[in-house]
Amino acid sequence: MPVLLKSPDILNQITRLMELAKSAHLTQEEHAPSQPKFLTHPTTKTGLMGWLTTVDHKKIGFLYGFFALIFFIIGGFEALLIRTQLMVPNNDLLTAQQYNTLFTMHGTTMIFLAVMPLSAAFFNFMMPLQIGARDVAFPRLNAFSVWTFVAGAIILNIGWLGPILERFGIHGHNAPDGGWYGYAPLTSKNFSPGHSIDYWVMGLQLLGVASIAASLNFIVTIINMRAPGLTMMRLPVFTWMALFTSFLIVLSFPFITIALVEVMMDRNFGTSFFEVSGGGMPILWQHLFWVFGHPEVYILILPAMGIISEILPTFSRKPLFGYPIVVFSGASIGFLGFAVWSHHMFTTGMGTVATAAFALATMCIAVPTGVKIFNWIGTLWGGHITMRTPMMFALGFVWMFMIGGFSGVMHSAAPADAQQNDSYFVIAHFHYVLIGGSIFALLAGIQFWFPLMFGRKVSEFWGKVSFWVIFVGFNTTFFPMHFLGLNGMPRRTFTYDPNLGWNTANFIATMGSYVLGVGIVIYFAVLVYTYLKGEKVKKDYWDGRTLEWSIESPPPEYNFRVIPTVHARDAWWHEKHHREEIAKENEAHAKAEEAHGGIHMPYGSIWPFVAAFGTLIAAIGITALPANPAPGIHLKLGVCLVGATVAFIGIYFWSLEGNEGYHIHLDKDGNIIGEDHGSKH
Amino acid sequence: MSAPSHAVSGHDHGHESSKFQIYVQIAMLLAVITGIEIVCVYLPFAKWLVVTTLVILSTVKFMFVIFYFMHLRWDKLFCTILFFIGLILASGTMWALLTLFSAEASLPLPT
Amino acid sequence: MSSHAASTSIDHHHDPSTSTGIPNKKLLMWTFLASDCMFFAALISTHLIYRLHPPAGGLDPKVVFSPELTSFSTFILLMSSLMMALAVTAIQKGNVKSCRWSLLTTIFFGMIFLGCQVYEFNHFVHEKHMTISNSLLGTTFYTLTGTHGCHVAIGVLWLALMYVRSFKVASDKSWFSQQLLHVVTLLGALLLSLKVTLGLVHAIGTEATFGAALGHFFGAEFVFIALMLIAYGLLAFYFARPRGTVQFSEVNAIDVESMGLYWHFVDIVWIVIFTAVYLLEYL
Amino acid sequence: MFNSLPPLARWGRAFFALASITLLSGCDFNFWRMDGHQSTMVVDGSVARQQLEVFYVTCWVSLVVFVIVAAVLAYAMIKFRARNEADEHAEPPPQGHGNPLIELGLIGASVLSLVIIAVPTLKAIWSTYDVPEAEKKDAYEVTATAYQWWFRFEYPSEIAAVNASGAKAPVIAANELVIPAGRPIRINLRTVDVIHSFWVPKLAGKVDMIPNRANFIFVRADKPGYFWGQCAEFCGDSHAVMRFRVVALDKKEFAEWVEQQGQLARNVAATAVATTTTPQFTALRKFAQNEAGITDKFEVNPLESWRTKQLPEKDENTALIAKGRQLFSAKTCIACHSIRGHDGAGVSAPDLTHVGSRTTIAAGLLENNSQQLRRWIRDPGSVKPGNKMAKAYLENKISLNDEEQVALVAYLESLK
Ligand code: HEA
Ligand code: HEA
Ligand code: HEC
Ligand code: CUA
Ligand SMILES: [Cu+2]
Repeated sequence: MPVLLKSPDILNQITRLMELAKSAHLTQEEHAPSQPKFLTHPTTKTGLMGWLTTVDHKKIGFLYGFFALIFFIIGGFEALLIRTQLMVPNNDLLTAQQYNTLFTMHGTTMIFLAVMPLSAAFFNFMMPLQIGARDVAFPRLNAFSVWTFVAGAIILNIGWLGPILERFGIHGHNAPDGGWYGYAPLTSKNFSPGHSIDYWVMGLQLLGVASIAASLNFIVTIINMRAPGLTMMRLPVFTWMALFTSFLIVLSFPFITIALVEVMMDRNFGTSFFEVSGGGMPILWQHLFWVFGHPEVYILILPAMGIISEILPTFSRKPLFGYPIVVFSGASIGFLGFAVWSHHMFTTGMGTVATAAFALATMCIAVPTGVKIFNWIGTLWGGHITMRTPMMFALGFVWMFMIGGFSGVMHSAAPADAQQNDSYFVIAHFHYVLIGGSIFALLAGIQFWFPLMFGRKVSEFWGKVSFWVIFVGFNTTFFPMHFLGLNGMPRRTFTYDPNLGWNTANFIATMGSYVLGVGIVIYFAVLVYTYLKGEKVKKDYWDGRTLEWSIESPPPEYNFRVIPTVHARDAWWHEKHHREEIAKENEAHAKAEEAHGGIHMPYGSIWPFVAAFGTLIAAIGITALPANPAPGIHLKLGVCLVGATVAFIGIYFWSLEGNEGYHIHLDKDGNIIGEDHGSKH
Repeated sequence: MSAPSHAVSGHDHGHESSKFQIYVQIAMLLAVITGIEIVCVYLPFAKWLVVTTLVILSTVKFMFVIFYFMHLRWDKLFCTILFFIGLILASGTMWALLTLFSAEASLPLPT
Repeated sequence: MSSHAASTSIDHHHDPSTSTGIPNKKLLMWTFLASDCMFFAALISTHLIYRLHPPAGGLDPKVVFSPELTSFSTFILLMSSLMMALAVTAIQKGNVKSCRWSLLTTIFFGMIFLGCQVYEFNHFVHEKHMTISNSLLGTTFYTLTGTHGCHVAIGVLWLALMYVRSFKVASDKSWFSQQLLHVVTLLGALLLSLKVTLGLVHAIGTEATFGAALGHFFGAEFVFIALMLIAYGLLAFYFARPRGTVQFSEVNAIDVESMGLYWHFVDIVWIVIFTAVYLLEYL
Repeated sequence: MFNSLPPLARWGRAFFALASITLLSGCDFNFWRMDGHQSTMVVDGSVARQQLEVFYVTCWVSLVVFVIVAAVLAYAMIKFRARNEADEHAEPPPQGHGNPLIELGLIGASVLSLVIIAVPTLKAIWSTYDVPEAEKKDAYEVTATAYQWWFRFEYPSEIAAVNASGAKAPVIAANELVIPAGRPIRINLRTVDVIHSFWVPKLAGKVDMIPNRANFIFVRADKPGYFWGQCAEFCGDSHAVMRFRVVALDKKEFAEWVEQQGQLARNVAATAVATTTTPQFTALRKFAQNEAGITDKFEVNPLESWRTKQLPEKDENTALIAKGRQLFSAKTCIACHSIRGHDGAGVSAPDLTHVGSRTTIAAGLLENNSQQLRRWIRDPGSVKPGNKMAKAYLENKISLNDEEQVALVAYLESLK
């Protein structure tokens, strides 16, 4: 404050100073202890600091989306290398080691660094808007999740630096190469002596922490932060699926966390969880992994189904057919998903009874999934279907997912699966559900919500072109793989002989993947162009049905000028058809809110970032540093300790910071006319 | 498990002060059950009987802690449901795993 | 949330600012505990599976375990749960003093439990020759009980921070450094106590007579005892001295309650472990 | 059924037509015929046949359901499509919310279709699991043990002498499993390191070989034949090239084979001391990385190729063979390999007592001829990355010059 005195315009300054002193005095009394400098709330909203300290769910959603898309491209690039190697028999483009690394990283990247965070991006961005909330329940926890996710992604990929380290005489560093489900005992020190598996273990561990933290947040948000009148049975289906997905994450990730801890202990502390010499049973890993792994695949598809359940009604201009049943089937898919894990282990010799039980349980899942398909068709039935790009992708999803689902049912017949397991038939199955399913839906979602997120619209023509190229490329790539699998081609093979009848199909698949790649490039090129130069649009571009469309695009930081009151299932659609009453209601609420001191906004915070950064340091200590030679172990432990301390400091300061925020005041059109940082809460 | 506390509003913590008694009683009960459990183990009864008794007794302890110490009894039913989703899934998975590993096909190689 | 001030009454089972009336923090904690169930399900399954199919020539847990110690620490943990429950009721009534005492007792019991565990592990490793790597029993046992022990340790840390937090005085400019020192002193006192107690137990175990044990103990642990006493002195007379109205009241009940939920959960996990890991072995 | 291509796969064909001319020289068209050596659709074993039948059930049910659902979907997409601007901006359709009866009906129909799949599935789970009770007596037992990256086959019921002093043990072979045709075979599946999987698609689906687990598989070959197998669980660097063969023989031929395998390694008397003769050999041609090790000639009638392999080569260079035998000890091959009756008692590598009688080496990867044998022993690492033998070469500093390679090859080929 004394600085102000040096200012030339003395008179002006003195009055301001007095005002400031007054208000400072006031706040002093209200919640007195002055924060130490590092505990003052950051207020920057722009630039690097703005991003690092943000707690705004939309910005965090954007961060998730940004990283996810980058990793999608990376994972796709890895896939293209895989396909190129397999284009012709006995190809020598890649060595066995490189190839194994590529498919491991491709699978892990796509699942954990592309599809999951992309879903999380939509949960973050859209879910609070759909439930009429101004933020998630724990904004800083949300920031912690995204940064821990980034830390995990770094750890997972850091092994790519191996060849560079090699130049400096540092050996044993490599990107993970044990397959995305890393079966023990191949992951033991014995069979994978380098650091690659450590990167995989710790990377997944951090991603698990991030996912669980984020999901806890989503669960609380959906259950507790709904706008008045928004009962559970009025929730948009996407939000329902976000809820189920979060539950699946919270309940399934612990199993892989423990399994990974056990691998880590086997590798570093001489335990014998999966060490045969000490009596361990490697099969246990498979159970622990798939108890997580199967729910995981539903974690990948449920958000996609949620997106589809938003798009189809919007473009049919009709509510979702059989809403309660769709919701209920989502729940049963999630629940049944915990009872079928051993269908990935039909060939492990479980015995007849166990095999039969899991085969039947697996078949049961086709019923609730079928219900969804039927209800989507029911939604189209009698509608006014407008074929816009998002709708194209959504319909593409229904078709492709169905095919993938049917090959899933073929797997569930255990005796047939004995032939299909670990062959390209499985590869075909899961790419149909993962690309034809998850990715198509996510691409549809991006197209659908782009006008809302950025206030610009994607060119219909180029959108449709990208759809068709992707659609054709995708089918050309993966349809032949069914034949390859049935014709006996095993997966995870870097080379094959020309005499087995696989040449043609592989060649077609590779060509298809190039077309697919071109399609993806077109898709993203169009998005980037639209982001920069696209035509601006007003709010509610698609004539939407749910609350996110009731606000400006791009959404203001406070989301809703007035927290909406919900009267029916498709709240915004309802509002559009009952404009007057609702406008009146909203004005009343706006007044009430202003009387209470304006809109409460949470302050940003750097501490979640610091905490996540600490976990990164610790993880680097655990994974990258050698235990030998002699002083190694101390350095390793030291770095871990430093990381843990940094993480602890982050969390401690975050808790000291308190959860106060500031208030903003709006005029009638939603422009910010004032902010006050004085008051608590 | 519905919330009787709603009726009792404001500073009238009538039922709250009696909680002290409840808590102490339950703690004693838990200690006693633990004692019984320890004794049980040494009783010369059939194995299945002792195991069943132990499982039941621990479950009773478990339930007392979550419903009283953790207030589920006084909280919204939803909290109970929420926790039981995890609890049931966890016990179910554990049961399934133990059963799977007891199947003949899953026995480890004889050494 | 919690935009309503403390002046009006607080209903601790209902938070009007949320859709369900359950406070956000409580919901978060319950969801986390549901998740934690799965963590322990994985660990306990691993342990039991290997107990059902032990490798030939493995250690016999009957020889290794000692039921007395475990029963004792089980009892201690149950009592700590009681104190925790009392702490929550106290703060819900706005009784900060009583809450502090209950918290301290909970911390105390928690430390005893940890002490027992450290002693137990030490004993198993050195006397019973069961290490984490020399047998499958050791592998699964230490991992399971160790993970539980980590939960307890985190709980103790959290309790300690909460205890210190309850001294935050409104008008104090140096609250941050005060608080930091307070935390460090408290944790120091706890660790020193642990060290000293284990030293005493060790002395009693090695020396023939009680007198000799005491002599040995004071000789070996003199510095630590002194430091410990200083720390306790500081805690009792310096940090806990009255300094004005504290910023800790009924409003914070939800924080204490969430912490309590965590602590009780750690207790019920132990109930399961006690039966499944220890007792069943004695059949 | 696979002749009626979905339209998209036809697109694939178009692509193929465009580029195949330049890129694919030796391409064949059994992509649609699905009758490759590892086909699961054209099978020769009873277990594989049952599995195939289950597959057809699932396939047909799926296809029928798919066609129905897809037809309705397509109809809805076309019928209710907004055709023009006016359509798009027309009053929204009635906001109906669902129809419980339809829903229940569809759920019922789905359950019914699943039952159609479930019944044969359950039946086959039991019938493919193990040798049927009635045939247990007749069943033949073999033990297959997987190593990174090869297979060892042991015949517990065939006991034979393992050395000159007459000690007895079960017959052991590697990488080529010879079984009697027509009989049920129960193969015990073991592994010494990581998880592998035993898969001979034409005979049966796979069963994994898991450490500390006593798995087994039941197979039966309909008639004598030669089958391609492949490790089907990712097991490290060279998983892709961990292959093997199964040869099914009729009763008499099988007995002969067992008889021959029971013999100690064949002795070829040296007519002269090797050092004085200059060996005649063709130069080793250069092999590209990953180059196929199987020739077309071999393909024509593999079972016949196998039979020829059982007989000694025509003009054996006895001097060379003797030198090879020396080298086999001198170059420490014996540390890992054993040749019953000759030197060597190593157990960590394939038994080479009758290596000359196998059609392939290096776990089904290379045809067993002098070129490929030389390619292998010269630099095993270039054929199978990470392979233990290559590691031994590095550690024991083994290097073989041309002459030594040829001698060793001659020796190995003589081991019938
Ligand atoms: C998005 C992810 C996703 C989804 C949704 C699914 C859905 C299903 N999956 Fe899939 N699956 C994977 C991802 C997914 N899967 C992955 C990644 C793997 C491989 C992992 C690895 O090994 O690396 C895998 C592997 C896999 C296996 C193991 C194969 C093996 O390795 O041997 C099995 C076996 O049963 C299986 C079954 C199923 C079934 C029955 C469904 C069902 O949910 C499908 C249900 C849908 C339908 C059936 C279509 C619509 C329904 C109707 C129109 C109603 C009428 C239908 C009938 C009556 C049949 N999957
Ligand atoms: C959501 C998950 C997901 C997605 C989206 C994909 C997408 C793709 N995947 Fe797959 N895949 C898996 C999950 C996924 N995959 C998993 C889990 C495995 C198993 C791994 C394991 O066995 O451990 C697997 C395995 C796998 C294999 C088997 C490898 C093997 O077993 O040996 C193959 C082979 O064809 C393959 C191909 C592809 C292709 C061509 C795509 C394409 O759809 C990719 C499309 C995207 C692009 C093409 C990106 C576009 C970017 C660019 C064009 C920029 C490129 C720049 C240049 C060209 C310079 N994948
Ligand atoms: C580790 C010790 C080791 C040493 C030393 C060794 N080998 Fe091998 N050898 C192996 C292993 C392991 C294989 C199986 C490789 C595979 O197929 O994956 C093998 C395979 C072979 C095969 C193919 C066998 C078959 O049936 O597939 C031949 C032939 C062979 N070795 C010859 C030799 C000769 C000649 C030498 C000495 C110059 C030698 N080996 C030294 C380990 C060794
Ligand atoms: Cu062995 Cu793959
Ligand atoms: Cu699955």
